[in-house]
Amino acid sequence: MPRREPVWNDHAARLVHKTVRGAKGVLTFEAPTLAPLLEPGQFVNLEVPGHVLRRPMAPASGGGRTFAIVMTARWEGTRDLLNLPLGAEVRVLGPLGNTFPPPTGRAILVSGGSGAGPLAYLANRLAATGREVVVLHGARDASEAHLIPLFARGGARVRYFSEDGAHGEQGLPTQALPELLAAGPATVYAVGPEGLMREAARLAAAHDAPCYVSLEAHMACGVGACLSCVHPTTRGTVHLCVDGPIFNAEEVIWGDEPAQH
Amino acid sequence: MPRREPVWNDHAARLVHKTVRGAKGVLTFEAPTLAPLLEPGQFVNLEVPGHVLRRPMAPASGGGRTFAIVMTARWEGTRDLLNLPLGAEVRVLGPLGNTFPPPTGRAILVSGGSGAGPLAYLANRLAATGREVVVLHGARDASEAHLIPLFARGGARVRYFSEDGAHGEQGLPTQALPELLAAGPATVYAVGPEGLMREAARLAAAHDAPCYVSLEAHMACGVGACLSCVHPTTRGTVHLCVDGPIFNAEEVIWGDEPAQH
Amino acid sequence: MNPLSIDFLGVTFPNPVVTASGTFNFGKEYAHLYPLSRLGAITTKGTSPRPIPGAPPPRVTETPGGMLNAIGLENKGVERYVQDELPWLREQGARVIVNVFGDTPEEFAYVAERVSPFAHLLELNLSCPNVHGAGLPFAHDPQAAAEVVRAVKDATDRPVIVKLSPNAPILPVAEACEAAGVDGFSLINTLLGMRIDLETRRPVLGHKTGGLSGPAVKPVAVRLVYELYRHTDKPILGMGGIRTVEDALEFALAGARMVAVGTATFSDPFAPLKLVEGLERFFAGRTDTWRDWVGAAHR
Amino acid sequence: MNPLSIDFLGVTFPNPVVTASGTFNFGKEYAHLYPLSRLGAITTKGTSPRPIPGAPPPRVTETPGGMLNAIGLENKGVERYVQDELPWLREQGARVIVNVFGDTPEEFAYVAERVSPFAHLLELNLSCPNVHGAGLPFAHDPQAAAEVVRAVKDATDRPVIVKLSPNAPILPVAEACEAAGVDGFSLINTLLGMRIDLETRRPVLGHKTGGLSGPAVKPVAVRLVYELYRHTDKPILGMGGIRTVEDALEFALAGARMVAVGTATFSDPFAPLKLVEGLERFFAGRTDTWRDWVGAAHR
Ligand SMILES: Cc1cc2nc3c(=O)[nH]c(=O)nc-3n(C[C@H](O)[C@H](O)[C@H](O)COP(=O)(O)OP(=O)(O)OC[C@H]3O[C@@H](n4cnc5c(N)ncnc54)[C@H](O)[C@@H]3O)c2cc1C
Ligand SMILES: Cc1cc2nc3c(=O)[nH]c(=O)nc-3n(C[C@H](O)[C@H](O)[C@H](O)COP(=O)(O)OP(=O)(O)OC[C@H]3O[C@@H](n4cnc5c(N)ncnc54)[C@H](O)[C@@H]3O)c2cc1C
Ligand SMILES: Cc1cc2nc3c(=O)[nH]c(=O)nc-3n(C[C@H](O)[C@H](O)[C@H](O)COP(=O)(O)O)c2cc1C
Ligand SMILES: Cc1cc2nc3c(=O)[nH]c(=O)nc-3n(C[C@H](O)[C@H](O)[C@H](O)COP(=O)(O)O)c2cc1C
Ligand code: FES
Ligand code: FES
Repeated sequence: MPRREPVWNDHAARLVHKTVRGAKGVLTFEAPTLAPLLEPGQFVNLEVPGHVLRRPMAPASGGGRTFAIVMTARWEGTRDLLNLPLGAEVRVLGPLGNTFPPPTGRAILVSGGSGAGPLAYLANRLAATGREVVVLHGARDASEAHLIPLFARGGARVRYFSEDGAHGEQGLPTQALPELLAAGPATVYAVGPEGLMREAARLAAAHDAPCYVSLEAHMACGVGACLSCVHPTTRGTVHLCVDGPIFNAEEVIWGDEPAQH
Repeated sequence: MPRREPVWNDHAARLVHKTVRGAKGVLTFEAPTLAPLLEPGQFVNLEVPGHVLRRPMAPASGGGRTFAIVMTARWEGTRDLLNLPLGAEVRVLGPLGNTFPPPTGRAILVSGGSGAGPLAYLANRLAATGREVVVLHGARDASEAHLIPLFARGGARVRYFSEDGAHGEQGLPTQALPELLAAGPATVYAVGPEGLMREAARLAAAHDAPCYVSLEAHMACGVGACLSCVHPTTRGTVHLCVDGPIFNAEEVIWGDEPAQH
Repeated sequence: MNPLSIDFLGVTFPNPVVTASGTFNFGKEYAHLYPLSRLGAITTKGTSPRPIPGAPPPRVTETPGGMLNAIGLENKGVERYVQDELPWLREQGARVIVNVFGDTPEEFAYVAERVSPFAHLLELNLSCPNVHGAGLPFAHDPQAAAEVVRAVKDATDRPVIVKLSPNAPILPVAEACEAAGVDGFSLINTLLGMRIDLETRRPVLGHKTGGLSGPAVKPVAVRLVYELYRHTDKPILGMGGIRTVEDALEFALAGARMVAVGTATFSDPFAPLKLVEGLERFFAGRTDTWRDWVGAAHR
Repeated sequence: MNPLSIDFLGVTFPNPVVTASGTFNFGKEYAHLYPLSRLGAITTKGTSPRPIPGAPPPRVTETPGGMLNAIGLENKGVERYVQDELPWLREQGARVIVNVFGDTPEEFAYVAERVSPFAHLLELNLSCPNVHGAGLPFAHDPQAAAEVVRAVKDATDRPVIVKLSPNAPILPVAEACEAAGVDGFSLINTLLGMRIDLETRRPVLGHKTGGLSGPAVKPVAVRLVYELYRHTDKPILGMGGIRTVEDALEFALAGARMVAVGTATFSDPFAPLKLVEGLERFFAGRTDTWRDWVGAAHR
């Protein structure tokens, strides 16, 4: 995926809506100068008041006056972000990074955890253009029902999976892939925990289907200046914030694989 | 003034009202467990969200469900305090420190800057018990009109002074002292910049009138544990948070006087 | 079985949470809030043979995420404390770590001897100036530090820990103290810093420089605890910016067997108690114990 | 008269605000936001003779009031930079401080010579390990530091400043460098720290330890600038947690002739520009100048 020329800026955003369920939630920001520019797969670097570093998040919607993010609170920064009061104003760097390439054939989206954000955006964008889109979203339990409205916006067909069977089908979203891939040409987009992305990539490769994934790294600048967000690939070490975060799964070197030089 | 037994605790308080004029303001907190305990002259140690240390402030009212503070924003902590949104909840240590002793004769209160807080409280308390109270409040210019409602609550006679004459009489509040002191037995209470307190103390001494002042020091704990808030007095070094902040002016050693050992 | 119980140099503490020296005085100020025996131990304010008036004010000021202090070792001298404060503190059922300092190894030894009857452990503050050694702190001179340890070990039968300063390389000092027979370590003391007042154009603190403490120094402290743990088998009391259960566990992983809460007590006087309660809740639902976390980042 | 104009080693800078090495790369990433010539100068990312791949990820993490980084000196090697980046940066009208490092004094000298045509000043990063000296950083060994300075001074006609590390006593290093002919100093580089992940139970950073920067370290930096100013007549470029006009003035009072903005650029990419604009507004209404504040806490 080619680098984009820098078009990002630091935009004002105001928290106008939020749904919180325990440590998870969806936050919607009004950001009239930024939201129209955001493409699926790109990310923003969000100011969290009181924190020195911003937090990278991949929008779950955009194009209009607002963008949403699907988030999981991990440590203090994301906890404070989830606790942000309605009406709070923050600065947001964006749009950052590259976008998902268009699909060949049907689009199969494999989503786990906060991968739901960028994939919901992609699903709705593709479905709006009349593409055939299937979303396979996996969760551990029933705690992610708050995501349903996100996916429901477009016309994508969405199948939910949960490990305990409490929400949708029982099992992992990747289990539905072989059948779908066998049914004809398709492009796989997988975003979620590394295990999920690797398994989706493996199955896609077995069916000669292209597979795109979104990688994560700890980031400081988000724009290529600090050299913190490295990841090994078959074409050498890349900086995720400008060379990614979206990669063709073929070129990704995963956690326990030896890096190539 | 004798030390008090520790009765302080860490109380919840909610900002329910504020008047801000530039860098100055009056903040009113609802604190039903703390406010009833506060006596004029005492102080509280206020949490400022995002700050490691609390900030000592001497209430301008108390006794009921709320207490007010008159404040001036200096650096970041007080700036953030003044910017606290209505409804914010903070923790407040109190009541801390000693109180103003009762007056002999009339009470003459000489106030400058944020000395207005504790002296407004004292004025209203004394006036309510039928004491004759005169308040002399000094400001640089007209920027302190927001204090009028504070003093107006009780029945004290209040005279405003400003250096430029824009608010009340022109000049310093201490200029009215000699005449008032000559008129009969009185007790002087002076709280404000050191120069003001020293001048009030000098004039009171010249008329054999007792004079009480409130001293300030940088504080960490506010309760006697950190030994940070020292001040020299004729009876040795004291810790303002537990030995004060109210002192008989006679025993205070001021800034450029040699400390006694 | 109490999952927080921890043995430290032969003393069994009900939990690993200690107050840091100088931030809790001798405990009296906080005793009406909660029983001092609820904490693992109280470390008392640094004590010297004779009273010391301390530094000129201002003595504290805030910095981003931390604070500076230059109290100048103010204390009333050991006699007052063995009369009034230490017996009282023991009566509360508290476990007591007495923080000791002096101008010379002999002064350290003198104070150590006087306070030993009341102390579960002695903590030697080596950040004070060595008056016979060019005025540099003992913590900057491994040989001087070792002399202090030898003198104190001869004067007491209590376990002795040395408090290390982050302003000088810690390993040479730690090694010299081990060779001299020290029983354990605590760290970190404060990092030297300064704040300048834009109005007066002078350093804010009366002493000009002061010691930085609070959350800001936590990563420096964790790094030093981690580094020390790799070089010694002696137990470590860790501190520097600890307030939450997460903070305490991070120090445990790095190698701290016990942890002290200092500056956080100024943010919230209940901080040490809340940390005990928080750790109790954390381990209530688990099968492992505090002990299992100690040094786990090295395994 | 521009009240922010400042002479530093014979170069006149329109204002004292510089970007800190490693936080602004070679400027290209930010050039579409504001003209780089608006800043006093750009300090470029540390450059070595050959490309260095750097440390394993994660390379950054946040801490209270600060951040840790262990980039591991990743850079593309001096050839790439003299081809692409440095000429471009000069074309922008920016003043350029090139941050240089190497494994040996010779490597420092080689890079210094290659970049000199593009540099207004050279800044030597002595926090990198001295491969012929037990792997300790040059900044921990005054003699090794002095050798680097001598080698570089022979290889360039540009003014040379040495960047001091807060992890070792600075005065011996500063003295040795002065004797070796250094022209000025910058400080502070980052303080060594660590954060441990409670889930993995391992240090967060791939390199385990990292360098602490940001507001948390400001008091340590101010103290070291103040201390160095009392011991040298050479000009000082101060840094460590600077973001606001107040921060910059505090460093000026301590003795910094120029100031660098590092971590604040991650909080806000406009931070360096905003500082220039803030200082312009501050001095617009005054009769004194930035120059009058430099070292004023000592007068
Ligand atoms: C391109 C991209 C898109 C992302 N999109 C989303 C999203 O839509 N929803 C969502 O919930 N999360 C998303 N993440 C992950 C999210 O950024 C981290 O969970 C978050 O930064 C952790 O912050 P913290 O304060 O909880 O953790 P802390 O560990 O306290 O954060 C400290 C530092 O570490 C960094 N960090 C820690 N963990 C991660 C991580 N897993 N990935 C990146 N940086 C990390 C933080 O940015 C911060 O700089 C995305 C990450 C990237 C790189
Ligand atoms: C007993 C007492 C009562 C007070 N009552 C009031 C009041 O009613 N209204 C009011 O506006 N101010 C009052 N003050 C002063 C007020 O506490 C300081 O202005 C405030 O702490 C400064 O905080 P800052 O964040 O602006 O300054 P900073 O300098 O950023 O604060 C840093 C540290 O220095 C301490 N500090 C700085 N200046 C002072 C100072 N002048 N006095 C004490 N500590 C200081 C702060 O507490 C803090 O710990 C009182 C002080 C004391 C001791
Ligand atoms: C006000 C204050 C006074 C202190 N006095 C002492 C002391 O007397 N002896 C000592 O060894 N350490 C002293 N310290 C250092 C603390 O015990 C502790 O090592 C340091 O503050 C780091 O922990 P913290 O970040 O939790 O505060 C003092 C610290 C503060 C803030
Ligand atoms: C991500 C990052 C990379 C850095 N890289 C370098 C470097 O290559 N060379 C160097 O001398 N200093 C480097 N530094 C140190 C900074 O230049 C600066 O000295 C330090 O961060 C303190 O300033 P600050 O608190 O404003 O960031 C780096 C700092 C950070 C945060
Ligand atoms: S986050 Fe700074 S280079 Fe990618
Ligand atoms: S403020 Fe701590 S002793 Fe007074």
